[in-house]
Amino acid sequence: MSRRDELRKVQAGRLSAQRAPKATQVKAEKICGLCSNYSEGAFSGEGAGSCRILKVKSDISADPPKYDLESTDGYQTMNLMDAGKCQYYEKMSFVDKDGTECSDPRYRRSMRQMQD
Amino acid sequence: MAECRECKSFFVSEDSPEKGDCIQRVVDPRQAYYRSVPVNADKSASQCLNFIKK
Amino acid sequence: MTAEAARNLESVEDLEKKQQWWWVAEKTRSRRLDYLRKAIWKKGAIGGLYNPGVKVDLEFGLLAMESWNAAQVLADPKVIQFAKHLAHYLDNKTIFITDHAQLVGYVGSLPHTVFWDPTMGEMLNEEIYNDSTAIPEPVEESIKTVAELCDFWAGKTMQSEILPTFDIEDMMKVMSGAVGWGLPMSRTGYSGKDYEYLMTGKRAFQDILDELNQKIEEADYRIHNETPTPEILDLYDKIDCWEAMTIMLEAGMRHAKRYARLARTLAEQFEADSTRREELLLVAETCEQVPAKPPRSLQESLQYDLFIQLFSRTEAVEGAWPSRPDYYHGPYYQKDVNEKKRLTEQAAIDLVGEFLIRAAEVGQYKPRWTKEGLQGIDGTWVWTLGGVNKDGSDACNDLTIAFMKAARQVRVANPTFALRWHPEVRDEVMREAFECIRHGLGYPSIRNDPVLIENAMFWHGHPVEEARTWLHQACMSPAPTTKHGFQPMRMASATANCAKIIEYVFTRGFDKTVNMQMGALTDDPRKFMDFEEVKTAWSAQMESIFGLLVRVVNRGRATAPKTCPRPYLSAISERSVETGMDVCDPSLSRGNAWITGFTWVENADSLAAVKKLVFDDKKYTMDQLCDALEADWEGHEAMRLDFVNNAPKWGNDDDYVDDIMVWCLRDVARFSKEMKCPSGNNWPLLPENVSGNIHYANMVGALPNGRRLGDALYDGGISPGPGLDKKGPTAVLKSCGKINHVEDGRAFLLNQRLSPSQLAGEKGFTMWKAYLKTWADLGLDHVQFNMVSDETLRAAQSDPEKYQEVIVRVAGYSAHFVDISRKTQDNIIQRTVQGIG
Amino acid sequence: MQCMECGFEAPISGYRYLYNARIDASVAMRQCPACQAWLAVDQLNEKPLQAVGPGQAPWGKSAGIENLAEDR
Repeated sequence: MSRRDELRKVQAGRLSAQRAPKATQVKAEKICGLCSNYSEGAFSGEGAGSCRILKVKSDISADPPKYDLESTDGYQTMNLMDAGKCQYYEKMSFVDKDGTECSDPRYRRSMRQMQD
Repeated sequence: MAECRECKSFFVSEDSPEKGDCIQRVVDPRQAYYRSVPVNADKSASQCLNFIKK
Repeated sequence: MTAEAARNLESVEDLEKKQQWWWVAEKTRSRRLDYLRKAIWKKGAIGGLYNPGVKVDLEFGLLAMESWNAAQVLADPKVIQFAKHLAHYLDNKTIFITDHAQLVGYVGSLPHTVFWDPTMGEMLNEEIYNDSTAIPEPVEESIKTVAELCDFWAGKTMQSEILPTFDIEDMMKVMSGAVGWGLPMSRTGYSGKDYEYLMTGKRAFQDILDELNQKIEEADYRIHNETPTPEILDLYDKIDCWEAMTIMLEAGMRHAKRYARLARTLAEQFEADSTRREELLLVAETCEQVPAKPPRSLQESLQYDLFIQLFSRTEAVEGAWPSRPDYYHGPYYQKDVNEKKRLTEQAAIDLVGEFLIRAAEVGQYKPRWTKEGLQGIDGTWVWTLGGVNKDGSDACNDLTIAFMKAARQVRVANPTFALRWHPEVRDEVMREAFECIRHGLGYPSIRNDPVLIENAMFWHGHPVEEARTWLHQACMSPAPTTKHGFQPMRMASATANCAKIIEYVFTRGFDKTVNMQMGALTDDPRKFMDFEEVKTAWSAQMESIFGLLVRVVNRGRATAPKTCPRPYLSAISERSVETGMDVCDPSLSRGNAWITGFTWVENADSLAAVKKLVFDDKKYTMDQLCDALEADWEGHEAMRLDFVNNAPKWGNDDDYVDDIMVWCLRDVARFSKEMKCPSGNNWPLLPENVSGNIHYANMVGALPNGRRLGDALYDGGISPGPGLDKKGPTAVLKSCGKINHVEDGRAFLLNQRLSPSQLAGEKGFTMWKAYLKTWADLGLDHVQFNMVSDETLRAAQSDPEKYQEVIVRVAGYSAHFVDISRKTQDNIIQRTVQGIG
Repeated sequence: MQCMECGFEAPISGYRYLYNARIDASVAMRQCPACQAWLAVDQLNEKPLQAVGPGQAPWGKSAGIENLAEDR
């Protein structure tokens, strides 16, 4: 995969992230937003982020999931992505839902769907 | 069926008798104001909670 | 007895002694102004959330969906279709008139709403869907509407339109949010205005409309009567552009007439009070006059300005409000108050105060990163006061003073002022400025007019008369108000998170927050043998980050006229009315771009620490430093303290680090002249922060200056690190004075905290003036002051209800202390309080 | 390290790092993951100093003498 192809995948991941969570409305038990390896995006509000472990060619929604640990750029995912099949999922012990402090991508999950 | 033109809050437009403004008094937790929304005179007012017959 | 009742018993003098200026203001302003001030729904966010009760406005989205569906049967050119959407909104939106108001108009539908334009971008739309507090009641139903709007506009927004026009690698880096802000499109950012065209009383909307219609007629004649040649080809687009402009101006005039009609109806059918009836009739008369015809009075002039701004904010999400209100409204004040005596001074101040309030209540839904970066305010409405006329003479007038008096009465955090200081400014004006600062407003900031005029000529080649018209395009950057000199859209994407430059030296360009290779793949820092190699890597990362941001903004500017035209802004700009080209077309502009440099000073302090402790003293190796930074200093606390306390820090008049700062700036200045904007002009750096230092705190990793991931970055511009400027105020000024404020960059923000008790009374004013003299002698271009004590700020933290009205200077703007996050509050308290005199 | 509010025990890294009290001191704010209290922590000795409530500022005064940095 060329660098441009990789980036296209990243972009697709980001843009599709804007559609999926709202459309399904069913929150899986294990989601990326509750994983300690997940970092919310710098813009954060739209609910996208990236994984510290998995790299760009990964696909945790595939069956079986594809894991890339070698590429440079991180795997782009989203707060509400179903991570049930991901072998690297690690439940966070502390999730910060306070929206009045400033973004801390490692802990912050201030979106409405994460409030319950 | 009630129409906006029959309501006390409806003020007909000088350009067209079929159009007008719905003017309502609103008091929110910080301020009081009058708000105005353009409406067609024949708009159904049957669902409107603020309808007051002229 | 309640606290309020107890306060009512206290005299103004007692409250003044206690420096509780907010209660002084409440007691001394008129009842009308007091009502209007308390009526404001504050639209700034605390951290990432809006204040309770503030709700997102769904009306624009619904009306736009309606007009979009209707438009699909027509084959209108894009620019005309867009103008029709906006016109449909202005014709059909909800309008309101607040009790006691004499100035009218709001960007949204109701006072407590923040305007949302879902045609702007999917990212913003999804954010609104995800918002945990701002969805209007009834929430379940509103969420469905928001979802419907998100679905409807998906794939049809500006964002969808522009994204494919960019290089994919660059756009992904920008969209990561790690080094720059937002999307480079001409409907988000800061719109300057051609005030010389619009606000000098020579013309208003109807005059422009007549001219446009004539242009259309002439072009139409040429198309149909000239021999067909390629020469007439561009006339088709021009006619479309002119026609879209006429649609906007006509809609604007109709919109004002709606207010006139409402005010007249209220006066005639609702209002029993005769004084209020007269006021409403005057509102009606005012809105019948402006914006169609030029204003005749101060009220009409302020109302005209308000309409101009609100229409522009309907067309675009504007994060700034470039304005020079005393200069353009001053003649009306002179006529009404001094010559014809139609208004008393107090009545005029009330009107001006209301004008500030109308601006303060404006709110457009901002994405989370903007809310965090501009905590407590909707945008940086930094209004420019004072300065010189085009011939160089003093431009201060009675309205300059009235604005500052009004500001102390209404005490809004936004808009704020910046005063163009020059050697001829009268003491009376400086005294008013000092009083505002002493009353804790944090504004006006003081700008060095001669330095900045020279700077504008140096960097962008503005002729001197044009340069002298300058106002603040946003917090800091000067931009003229002339036909070719004004900047129609400053895209905020060229706002660099500069601390990433030094961070990437140690990560070889990899960004650990967004997990992407962002910067240049520079050499392994563990192998650096001397400081020159560090500097080389720093230069490469600097060029990589700035180059990225400039590339995308250049591309955005070049494509803007086609991808997201601005028919309204074009209609009020001489260059577009004349040429029939979109106002953002780079060929029409002199070009005065700049890169805003957030989190800048960390670079100098970090480089100095590496030079001193690794290469000069050889106390640590690069390997050890890299290990410590990778561990975020965890387990290396003693070493971290060494890097903070035993390396020279900027702001102490120490050449060791000051020379590094100057080297960094000159290296950027070199690159600034190599990069060019689409108009062919330079891209200078402007270090300043707003509250980006807090927003980015969790995105910038450990640095050699001793900060860890999560620590607030320094408060911005060229301000020394909080608590690190230990040698007093003159040392700070001397460090800053080593920078050439004309040639080393576009402007340089300097925050200073002063003691309110030390500067009390006449003696305080004298001391402050002496301080400013040193500042001016050293050639600094900017300084702004916080003059609220630690004691008050801590009391406000523990009892926020009691201190709702305390205002602080954050960076290029002010905010109510209770409207900023705890971390931002602490960062302000950490700043050194300088004793002067 | 033990949280003085709820008794939770973990190494210092188990407490969420918030931000420094001031950059030139070995004091930082951390948050207890169990009770969410904000603690001022001595980073060097890895000991909690105090729970930090609204209006409390563990860093004391800003640079200079008596809260004022004079020219020197």
